[in-house]
Amino acid sequence: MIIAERKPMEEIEQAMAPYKKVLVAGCGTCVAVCWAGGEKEVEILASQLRLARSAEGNEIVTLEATVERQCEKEMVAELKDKVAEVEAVLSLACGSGVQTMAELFEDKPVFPAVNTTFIGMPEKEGLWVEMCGACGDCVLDRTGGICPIVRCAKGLLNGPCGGTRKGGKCEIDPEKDCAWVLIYRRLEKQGRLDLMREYYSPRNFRAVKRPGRVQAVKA
Amino acid sequence: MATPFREILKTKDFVVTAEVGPVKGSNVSKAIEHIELLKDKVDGLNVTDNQSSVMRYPSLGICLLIKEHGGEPVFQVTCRDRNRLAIQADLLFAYSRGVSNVLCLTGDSIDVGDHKEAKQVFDLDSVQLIHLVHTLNSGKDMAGNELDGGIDFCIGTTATPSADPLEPQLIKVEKKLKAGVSFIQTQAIYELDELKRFTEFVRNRDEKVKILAGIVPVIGAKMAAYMNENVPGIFIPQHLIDELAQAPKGTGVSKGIEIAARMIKQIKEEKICDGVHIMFIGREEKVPEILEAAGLL
Amino acid sequence: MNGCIVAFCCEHSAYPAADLAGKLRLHYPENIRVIRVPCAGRVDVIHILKALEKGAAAVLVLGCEDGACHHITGNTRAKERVKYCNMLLKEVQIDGRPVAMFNLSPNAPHKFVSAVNEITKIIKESGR
Amino acid sequence: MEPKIGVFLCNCGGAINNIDFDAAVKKVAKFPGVTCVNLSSDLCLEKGREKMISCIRGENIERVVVAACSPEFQEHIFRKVLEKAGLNDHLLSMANIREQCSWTHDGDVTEKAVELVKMAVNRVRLLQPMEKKELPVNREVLVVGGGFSASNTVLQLSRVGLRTTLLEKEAVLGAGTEELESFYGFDTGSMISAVEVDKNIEVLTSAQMTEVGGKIGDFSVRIRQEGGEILRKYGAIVLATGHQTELALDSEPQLRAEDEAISGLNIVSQEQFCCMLGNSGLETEPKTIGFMFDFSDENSRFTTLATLNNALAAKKKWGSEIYVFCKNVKVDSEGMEKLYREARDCGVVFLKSEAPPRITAENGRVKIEAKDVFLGEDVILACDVLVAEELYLPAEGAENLSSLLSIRRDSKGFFQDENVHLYPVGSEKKGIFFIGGCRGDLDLGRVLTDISSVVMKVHELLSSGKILVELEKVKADPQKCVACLTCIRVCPHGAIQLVRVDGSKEVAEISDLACDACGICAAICPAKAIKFQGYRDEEILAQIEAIQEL
Repeated sequence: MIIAERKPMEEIEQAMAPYKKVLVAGCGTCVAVCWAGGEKEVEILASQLRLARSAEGNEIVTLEATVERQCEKEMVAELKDKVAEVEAVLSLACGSGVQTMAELFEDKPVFPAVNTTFIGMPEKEGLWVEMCGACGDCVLDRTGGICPIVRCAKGLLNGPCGGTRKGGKCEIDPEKDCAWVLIYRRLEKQGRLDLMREYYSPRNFRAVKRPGRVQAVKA
Repeated sequence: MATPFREILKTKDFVVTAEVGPVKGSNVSKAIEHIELLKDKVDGLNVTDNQSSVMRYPSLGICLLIKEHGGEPVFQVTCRDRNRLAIQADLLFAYSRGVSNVLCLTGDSIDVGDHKEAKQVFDLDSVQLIHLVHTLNSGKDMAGNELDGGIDFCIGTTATPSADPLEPQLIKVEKKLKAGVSFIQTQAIYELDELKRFTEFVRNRDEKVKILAGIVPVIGAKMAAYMNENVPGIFIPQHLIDELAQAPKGTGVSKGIEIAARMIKQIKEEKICDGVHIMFIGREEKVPEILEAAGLL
Repeated sequence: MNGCIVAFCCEHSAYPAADLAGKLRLHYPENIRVIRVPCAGRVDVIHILKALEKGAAAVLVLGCEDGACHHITGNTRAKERVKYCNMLLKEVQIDGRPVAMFNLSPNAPHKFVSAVNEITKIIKESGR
Repeated sequence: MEPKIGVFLCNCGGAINNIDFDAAVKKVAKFPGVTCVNLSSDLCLEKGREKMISCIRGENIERVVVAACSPEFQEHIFRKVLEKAGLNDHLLSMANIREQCSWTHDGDVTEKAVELVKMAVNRVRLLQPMEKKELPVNREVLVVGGGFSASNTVLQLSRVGLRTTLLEKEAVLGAGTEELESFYGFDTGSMISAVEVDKNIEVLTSAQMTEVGGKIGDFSVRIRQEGGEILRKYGAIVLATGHQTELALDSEPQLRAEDEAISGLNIVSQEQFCCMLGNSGLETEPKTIGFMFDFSDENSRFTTLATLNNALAAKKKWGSEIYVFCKNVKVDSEGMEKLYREARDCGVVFLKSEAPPRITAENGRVKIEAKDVFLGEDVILACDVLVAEELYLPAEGAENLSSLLSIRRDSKGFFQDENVHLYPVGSEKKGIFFIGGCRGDLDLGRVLTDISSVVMKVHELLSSGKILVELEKVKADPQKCVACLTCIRVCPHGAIQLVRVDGSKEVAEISDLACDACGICAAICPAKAIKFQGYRDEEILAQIEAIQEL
């Protein structure tokens, strides 16, 4: 699922500085699951904003709302009246949610309150790690289900690089495992090391012509 | 004019190469000094390409200088800064100006360098780069188009014999050998039995390839601890660090040279591999001392 | 409610300790309002922030001693949330010290009184 | 439409003397929704309660606020009053104007008291009625383990009429109870046969649990036995998997003998020494025997007891010289003092030394050297047999058992996290209990009392076949839940599971039986889907709203 992280407060305060009345809009799906932009975070951010502004003696009125998914026009449309009442919208959704909101309400400035980071999964409660880079040309079949494109710092197809640290850790971060050492261990366990011995020619980096479009068959 | 590196590899039984590190700026006078000092003392002079992802004077520029001064340059190419178009263009330019040895590297990651927010390319990796040079050698570019005027590079690459775990590295070396390389210049070696195991591994797969052991002299225990922590691919064992710690204050450099020379002599006598590649970036002027101490001059 | 302290008291430790303080006629400042919760782990960040918004001078979260929480992880969760609140307040240049957590056991009324006195001292220091 | 609220103030028979109740009554009457305010001086007595009931019925009051002493003290009594008055007993909120207001501040505290009442009124206005129901529970109990504690538990459980299953990993019951037999004269043989013959007990030997699901009153356990796997349902699970011992010699470096010949010597554990005592066909009876304890493990009560018993038995049987090396002799449990004096009287020598003794070999016999505290010099002794100290460790299966039941373990690996609320036999999951060695508790006297407390607890839980719970006290709203699993990972009592709702959607479901009403999940839920009746966000924030000025 999409993982996001709340922006530093200075950025948000700066963005909201000129406004007296704003809508703080959350999204109930991915960003809620990773504790970045759900209903709980909307309440906390709104309260933090009000506290900050009243401390500066420049009160701010905040409306709060959370829709099921901010990347659906019909769902975002439900906020029509609330958006009409405010001068700006502070959206805690991922990038696509913020842009859906901005597209639907072009007369009002929309500001992101979170940074969308990656597609990932929870390693343990409260810690999410990157798993997929949405590269459009999946190689997981050849690497025992471990993606070298995003989990190897250099995205190598014929890894590992010469810089792996002791114990099979990544060159740039001793906390992170070298993806290719993980791939080696798993393929070895499955007795499919020939997959790693095979030479992989340079990747097609234009598999997805950015910005991507996926057209489903009109059933 | 120095004899081509390709010939040296065939004829000489103990090949010695060194490394010149370009400066961060356009003043090449120091580089010329180092070239003059080393060009007749070593069989080939490597030129690093933005080493440790730190922006410097381009490797190709220094290679041309070496050519002008009658030395034999080894052009190091990393995949971090240029995509496949730029690399192919650089190789054509290098060959056309007489640079005919290339060392194919993956390259350090941007995070260890001094431009930490740059976009890293890695369009290719070292194995793919070797295949690319072979394709160019055969007269075609990567997209299969005919070249008007081909090239013929002597191809080399690197390896890390002291990596932990070692097996994934050996799989990569195997891929490089299958792709076809003439010489291997390894990362810094400090345990000779690791080098022995590595050479044996390579020799049963490809007798012709020449293996040059990487020698990086360590000047002092603090420096050793720093390198272990921050320089990728460096694993200095504890016994060497203790030996360095005992060296009296101020004699760190000479102690480092003494250890390096001792290793080179042992490699030569026991014929562990086909030569050495001395990397003393920033203290190139000390390389002759090492060669002398190792009896190679 | 300027100058008032909102205290979330856990049913298993802080609330009985406060009662015991009353039974022993121990005195502590009057400007404290106790809200009874089943466990310190029930107190959420929004409760603390809303109390501050309402003008509370300080917010106290009082839970069981470490390792003696009736619900095993309730007090550690509460400590994390108080730390998170301090960070949220620091982010907006507001002194986070008046939001604090203290651990006590049901038979320690003196600890309840000393917690209230200490937070009163912090309020004076931070000038809220 | 605003619910009708009745406020009942009590001056506790004059014990609350610094509140101007008349002024308070006037102020409280003005709170929105309050229809009647009564002052009384004996709400907790029969008379006061009768008046309350008639007032509630008379004014048909829908919510009740009682401003008096601490809820810890009287809340359950006032809940019964509401029930008698025909009102759902959850619709009550108390204001503690005695312990936390009148008694802790001097001078007039009317204003604070009024504000406390206002907080209670704001909360009671939002309270919702709660339905109580008796949920059926499975009355069968699973006891894991085959040793002394397990067998005794099943016997006593069957005596109180509960059917049990005894699950033993080994092929035979009663492993490791020889020691107890000789010391305490327990006839373990008859105990085992009683277990086998009892109709309430089903014994499954060389069987192991592979999967445990469900919750109290409805645990589903998958058991693997000789290739076959069976799925069984149980109401409660009792773990009595015991402990294992390891000679302190090998693991403790400072106790290690200097030279390697030590392995061939006669160094035994307490249990092995016990068997030596038992078997009459011993070729050479040991002339001098050495014992050791209290060096590597501070609470050495169990080893002291075993040493004293073994020493006495050896003295009587072989009359050999016995030397005991120890840091000190701890005789703090029943009958130990008598045993210690008896041992000393019949000639057992106790040598106290700070550092653990050095053990070496000398022509086939064990040489022990230690610096005696009283003599102040080294004592050197060569003996035929040395009974070395043992380390008590959790049984090997403990690791996978704890992950199977997802139960925490303490720092040494024994079950039952060091949390006082779980003593003596509980675990953080309702319906799962531990007794005996697996809890690191080796003192037999205490194990016996624990067995009876487990039996009493299980009987109390399951014997009636149903448990009274408040339905949906803590509930996750399926519409709002995004199944992010945070509550499932966070719940300290493992009371939340992922369930499929109307075919496709998976949501979190909180079991009323297993939930211990702490509210940690309600606080952490990112979609604010979990409602905890009585402590919902609205009910807490309403109390904060009530705090006006001071």
